[in-house]
Amino acid sequence: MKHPIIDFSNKKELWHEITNNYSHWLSFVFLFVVAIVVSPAFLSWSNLTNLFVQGAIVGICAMGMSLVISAGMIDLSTGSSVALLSGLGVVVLNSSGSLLVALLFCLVGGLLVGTINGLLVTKGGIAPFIVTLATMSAWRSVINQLGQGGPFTVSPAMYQGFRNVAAGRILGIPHLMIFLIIISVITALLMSKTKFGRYVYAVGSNQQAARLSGISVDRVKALIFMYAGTLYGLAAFLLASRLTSIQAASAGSGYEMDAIAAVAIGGTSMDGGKGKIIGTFLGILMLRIIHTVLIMANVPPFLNGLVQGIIIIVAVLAQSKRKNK
Amino acid sequence: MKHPIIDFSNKKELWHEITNNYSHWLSFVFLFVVAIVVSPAFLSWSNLTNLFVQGAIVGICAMGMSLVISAGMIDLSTGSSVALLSGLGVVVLNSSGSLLVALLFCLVGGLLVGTINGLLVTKGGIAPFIVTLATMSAWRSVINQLGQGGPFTVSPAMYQGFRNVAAGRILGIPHLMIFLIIISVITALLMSKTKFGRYVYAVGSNQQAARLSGISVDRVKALIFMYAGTLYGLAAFLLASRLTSIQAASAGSGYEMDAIAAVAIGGTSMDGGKGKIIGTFLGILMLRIIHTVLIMANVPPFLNGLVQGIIIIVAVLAQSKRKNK
Amino acid sequence: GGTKEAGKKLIGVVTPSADHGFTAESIQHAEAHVKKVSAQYGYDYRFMTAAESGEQSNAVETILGMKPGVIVLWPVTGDELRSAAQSVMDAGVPLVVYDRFIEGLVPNAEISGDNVAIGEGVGRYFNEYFKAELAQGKVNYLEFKGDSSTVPMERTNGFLSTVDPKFTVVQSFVTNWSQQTSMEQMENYLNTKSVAEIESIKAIFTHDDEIVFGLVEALKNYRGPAKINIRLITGVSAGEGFMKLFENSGLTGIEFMTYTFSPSMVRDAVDLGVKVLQGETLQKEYKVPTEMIDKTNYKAYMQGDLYTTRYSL
Amino acid sequence: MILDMQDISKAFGSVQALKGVSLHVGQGEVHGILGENGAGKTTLMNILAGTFPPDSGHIFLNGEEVSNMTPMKAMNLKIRFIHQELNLCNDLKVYENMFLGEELTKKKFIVDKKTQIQRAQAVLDSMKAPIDANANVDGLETAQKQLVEIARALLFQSELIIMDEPTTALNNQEIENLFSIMRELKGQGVSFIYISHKMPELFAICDKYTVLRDGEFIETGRFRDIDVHRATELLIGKVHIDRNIKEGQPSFVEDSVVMAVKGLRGQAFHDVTFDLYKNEILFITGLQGSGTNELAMALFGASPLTAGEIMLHGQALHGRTIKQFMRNGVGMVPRNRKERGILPDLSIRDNTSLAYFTVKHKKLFISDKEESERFERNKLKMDIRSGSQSNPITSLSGGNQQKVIIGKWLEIDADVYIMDNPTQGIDVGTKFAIYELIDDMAKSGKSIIVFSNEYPEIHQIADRCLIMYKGRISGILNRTELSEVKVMEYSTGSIQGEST
Ligand SMILES: Nc1ncnc2c1ncn2[C@@H]1O[C@H](COP(=O)(O)OP(=O)(O)OP(=O)(O)O)[C@@H](O)[C@H]1O
Ligand SMILES: Nc1ncnc2c1ncn2[C@@H]1O[C@H](COP(=O)(O)OP(=O)(O)OP(=O)(O)O)[C@@H](O)[C@H]1O
Ligand SMILES: [Mg+2]
Ligand SMILES: [Mg+2]
Repeated sequence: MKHPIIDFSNKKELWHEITNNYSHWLSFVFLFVVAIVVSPAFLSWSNLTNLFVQGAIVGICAMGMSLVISAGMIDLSTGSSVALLSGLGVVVLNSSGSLLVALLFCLVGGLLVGTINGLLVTKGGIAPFIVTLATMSAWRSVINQLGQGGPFTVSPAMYQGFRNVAAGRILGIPHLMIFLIIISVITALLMSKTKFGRYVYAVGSNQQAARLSGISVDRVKALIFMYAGTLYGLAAFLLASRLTSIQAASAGSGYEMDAIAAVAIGGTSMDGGKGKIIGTFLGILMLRIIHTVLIMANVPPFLNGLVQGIIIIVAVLAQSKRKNK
Repeated sequence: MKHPIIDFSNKKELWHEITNNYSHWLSFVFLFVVAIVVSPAFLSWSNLTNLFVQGAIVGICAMGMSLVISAGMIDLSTGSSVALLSGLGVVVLNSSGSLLVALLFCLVGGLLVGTINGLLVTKGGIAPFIVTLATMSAWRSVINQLGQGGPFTVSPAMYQGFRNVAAGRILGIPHLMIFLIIISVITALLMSKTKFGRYVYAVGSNQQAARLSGISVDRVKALIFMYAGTLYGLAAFLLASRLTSIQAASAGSGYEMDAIAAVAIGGTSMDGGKGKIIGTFLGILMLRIIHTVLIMANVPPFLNGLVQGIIIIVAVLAQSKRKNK
Repeated sequence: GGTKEAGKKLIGVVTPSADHGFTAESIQHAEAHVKKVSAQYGYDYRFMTAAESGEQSNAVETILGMKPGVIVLWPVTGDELRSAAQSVMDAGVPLVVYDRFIEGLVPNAEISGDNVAIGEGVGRYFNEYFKAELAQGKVNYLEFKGDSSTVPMERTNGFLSTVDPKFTVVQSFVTNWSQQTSMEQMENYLNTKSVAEIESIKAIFTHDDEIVFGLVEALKNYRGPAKINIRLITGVSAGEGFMKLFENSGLTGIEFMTYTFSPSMVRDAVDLGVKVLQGETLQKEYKVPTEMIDKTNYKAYMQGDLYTTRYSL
Repeated sequence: MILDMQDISKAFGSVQALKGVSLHVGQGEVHGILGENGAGKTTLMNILAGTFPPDSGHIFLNGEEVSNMTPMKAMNLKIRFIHQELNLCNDLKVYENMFLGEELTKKKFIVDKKTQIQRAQAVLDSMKAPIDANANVDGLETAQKQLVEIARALLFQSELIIMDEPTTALNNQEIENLFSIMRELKGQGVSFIYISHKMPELFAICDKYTVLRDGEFIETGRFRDIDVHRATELLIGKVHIDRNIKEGQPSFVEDSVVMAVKGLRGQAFHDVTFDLYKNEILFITGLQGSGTNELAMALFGASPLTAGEIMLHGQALHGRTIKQFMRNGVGMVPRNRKERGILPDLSIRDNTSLAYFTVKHKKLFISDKEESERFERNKLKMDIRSGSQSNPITSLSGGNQQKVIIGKWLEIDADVYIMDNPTQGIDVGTKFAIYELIDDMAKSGKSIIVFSNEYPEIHQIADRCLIMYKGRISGILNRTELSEVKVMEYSTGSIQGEST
């Protein structure tokens, strides 16, 4: 099972403590150093902020994914949900002419999308993997059908103002970076300071015991998907602003895998019950660092996947020595 | 003396028993009937055998996936492993000129690929999701690099003979159908009749209990990935024969999701510990029936994903009422 | 009903599934067209998309089981469909192959846009455009590929066959046809390469309009120390969005060029299928001509048939 | 088998669980290990059975030193270990669990299912355990699971059987059945190590004892040389005064009905009707299959009802969720700690706070300070032996985990407590403290329903005892009428009908 008898016995205790609780920091520092070695240009302000900017949209999704995984579930519908919401978001934006209406639409739409996942998992009693595999396929299909192959393009009237949401800066700090940080902080507080956070871990740890503690396991699961969905809505809004044109067939594709990878290399166990939001945050940055290194080092394009796979394994390996006996 | 715990006195009990243990049959029959209603031509011998032929390659992968999932793990590297092995398999075939050498190469290569997953999961202590996410990315990259964009094409000298492996028939029964049935029977026997099968379920059900019973959990996990890998090797060989040319970028892509979906709609719990091989077998056929229905009913192409998602949910929903409380 | 209706001839169409703009738009055209002609001539039709060759072979076989009068096949990748295509031919069913050809197989007809010609055209355009610089020495450019299938290969090979050897590719990216990917790749490039290296880039060769959109966004977002010396970015497709770049790209000093490669071409492939059903014999090969579009001729192009058909749906 | 463990030490981080402990067990001997919660009993056994290695020390079997013990090796050496916590694969069948890791095979690979079922059933029958060897384990109740764990150890010829609190969920009859099998095996030369916090059991079955305190070896000797009183003093390390809590006390039970249960019916029980009064401690007891297990869950809204009503302060609760039960003032300490009680990934502190969060916590944020104080309060009250409160709860000994769980429920300050086997795994000294605690709770206006099969416990604090037989109430005894014999008679169905 997932709770082997852990033996904290030997003298390396402190080291163990570090590798257990701060191992994602180790991986992060390791990658950071690699990046600097590959190219000192990595350290420029513009590049560092760029890591956040590029990580923001998937990162916001990954915050939702953190909750999902901490509760021992999974969500494969991330990318398709984002595509659906941002495509429709553009339509709403163009027709309403209001950024606020479009934002609200995306958030409420995301809530709805999350609710559907949540209901199928709880009321339907279907495994999250299957539910979200199905909704992944369904939402992509819906937005393709609505777009009929063409892109959803922000109208010229809205273009400048809308583009500025994602591309703009305040005091030199990119908006997207601010969005990512705010959502991360909110999620971190939610998970570490509220009882809802405890419920999430409790459900991921032992559902039966959670239920007998008065926790409505179904409600917690549904709320998790709703939170995640709402974040996907925000991500969709930002994606639309960043690209200003949403191609139904490909927008957001693969986001779920990036989000899951970020959560996992951030040190959250895929079995649920544990998980650190700061880890996910670092995880997102690590993924971005990997991408940047690939480009800086001019890795042959076809080999990117191999190098990326190896780096992920190494990063996680650094964290996982503890587990086995 | 026996003390039956389950008492069939109640009529509902029997129904419960059926929906618990044979629910995948219910879903199967349901889909089968839908298909016949959509088109009576569905019942032709050629169409029925076609279901097996089309399901064979993913089906063989799904047999491996059944073990992986029954042990509470997951394998995302299926499609990429198949691509890697079949691309290289074609190279070996062309240069050796021998079907047997190519087959052996694929099988041994598959064993190796599985071993790598297995070692990373056991010795590395990394979650299967992450390991196989990484190897998924890595193998695709490797075969892309080797192919440099071009396909791996069976040489004209080998073409006819090799194509016949997948396309041929014995006494009117397609080879692929025979392969699928043989592998399914072997896997079913392995899981229901041997010690190893017990261990797979035990590891999926309660790892700690398995370990305390003297089972080497690591060895079981590694063997599972090795078995799965070998089956991917066989699938790769058959895919190469079926397509006679392997495009590195896309070959086998999405097989893991199809295999997982087959396992899941076949009634195997994603949590591990349970699982029926016959269920997976039916699951594969159900996926094929869904595809056939989509074509026969002329569902608009962009809506295929939606319809498929809905059918999967309905099929699994039929099986899952029991779960709550 | 699933079987073809009694007495009606059946036309089967199998295409890749929608994974980026071009395939998605094409599917729309293909379906709309096959629906229209079927109604017009009293045919029945079956249409199926698939993401990968195994699945596509399955679709071909399933339709073959319905005894169609013709199959129009747009392979995910050419050679992988050889075996399935051969089954079609062996069954005596006429076969029209669109866009991606199957080596060693001679179907009743092949029809495609001319990818090699596009590449060659872009190469010649580069030579002309940078005549002055070439006289001085080498010219650096970046390449953003579609993916690793045959279409991008043909475009790149065509390009390399005509472009002056003094053009030097500094770095090459695989975008998977994704606007977002190309945008992020370009952003990373701009943020991590030396000023000298960035300033040395004069042109960008891409395989698709969508890729260009990503690059434009990335360039707009760039606020680093390097001066952008890029003067030409090329795409393929010549869709609506690219026309807007001619109007106002938001970037100064950069010009754009693209080649027509219309998703509506697939209609021609369907029409060939119809001709088969009407008993006409087909040529072995059809090439849909492609046309260079730049700021000099785009307005005329937008009034033309090709463009209006493309956006007729 | 003759076992010699010499100078065994083991530390978990900063906690020194064992400090140079030695243990000698002779052939055909039943050796009891006594010690408070956290004394190191389980740790010593885990080392013996190879669950993890010692930091230092030696193990000799029949005079030969064994190093690098693993669970597999221990099994091959004919050592069996019945773990303190249930370790069954709930997805497998009973016989599959029993043979796990040691399947009987035909032709080397094929599992011989038929023989396995037969042999498993034979062992279960010899224990008089009403369990079908072919049943699914997840359908079994806690006591049955514990019997399966025991049966598993009896399946193969073994030479040393380690039993770490094997009887926490069992009733007297089942324990007696177990003892008779143990005596028989002992006659055949099998040695036993027996760990329990139930004194009568130790005196009934064990020949020798070894006492551990705070990880240290204290004393070894023969049970026939000591009495219960002495044994208790040895293990708690101080003077112990036996007394009955209720004796000489006036009854505090008031006339007002707090909870009224009428015609309750579930899968395993029928027509259960009783009233629970203010300040009352009501015990409910019954044999395996009498329905008490499910009734306990039903009284907390955790198991579905097919008929009947539960009224609390005149308000209907049946059909409500667990949380609503809690909101209305019902708390429950469940049995089967590992599966229903603890949240293994959560810290000791969070485990303590969880029930409080669901019903009492109203603020937006959780305060670390409050949580910390909450745990410290309970630690003191219940004598919890723990390292840092941010360690996972699985770092505690079984008994200490149980104390955390009791504390977790005390925190919600309910009017009615349902306690299902609340003292499972708790040591003698603390047990008494918990009886006092329950008594104090009753005095201060709470009503408590305790599900228990231990007569000494009933005798200590029961105001009334309700006995179940085959899913129905077969008798109700007031404190004055209580006797072990009567309880037994009602629970075996040899007398029917309610006195009062
Ligand atoms: N896995 C572990 N990690 C850290 N500390 C542990 C672990 N297991 C046990 N301990 C500590 O070792 C000490 C001895 O525990 P052990 O389980 O042996 O006690 P015990 O005598 O069996 O008690 P009980 O009667 O409550 O079962 C305790 O202080 C406990 O907290
Ligand atoms: N939800 C259920 N569905 C079907 N049968 C059940 C259910 N719960 C219990 N049973 C069966 O009913 C019988 C009595 O169950 P119960 O657990 O209530 O007995 P018990 O007297 O509480 O046992 P214990 O002595 O362990 O307390 C058992 O045979 C059990 O298997
Ligand atoms: Mg213990
Ligand atoms: Mg009971």
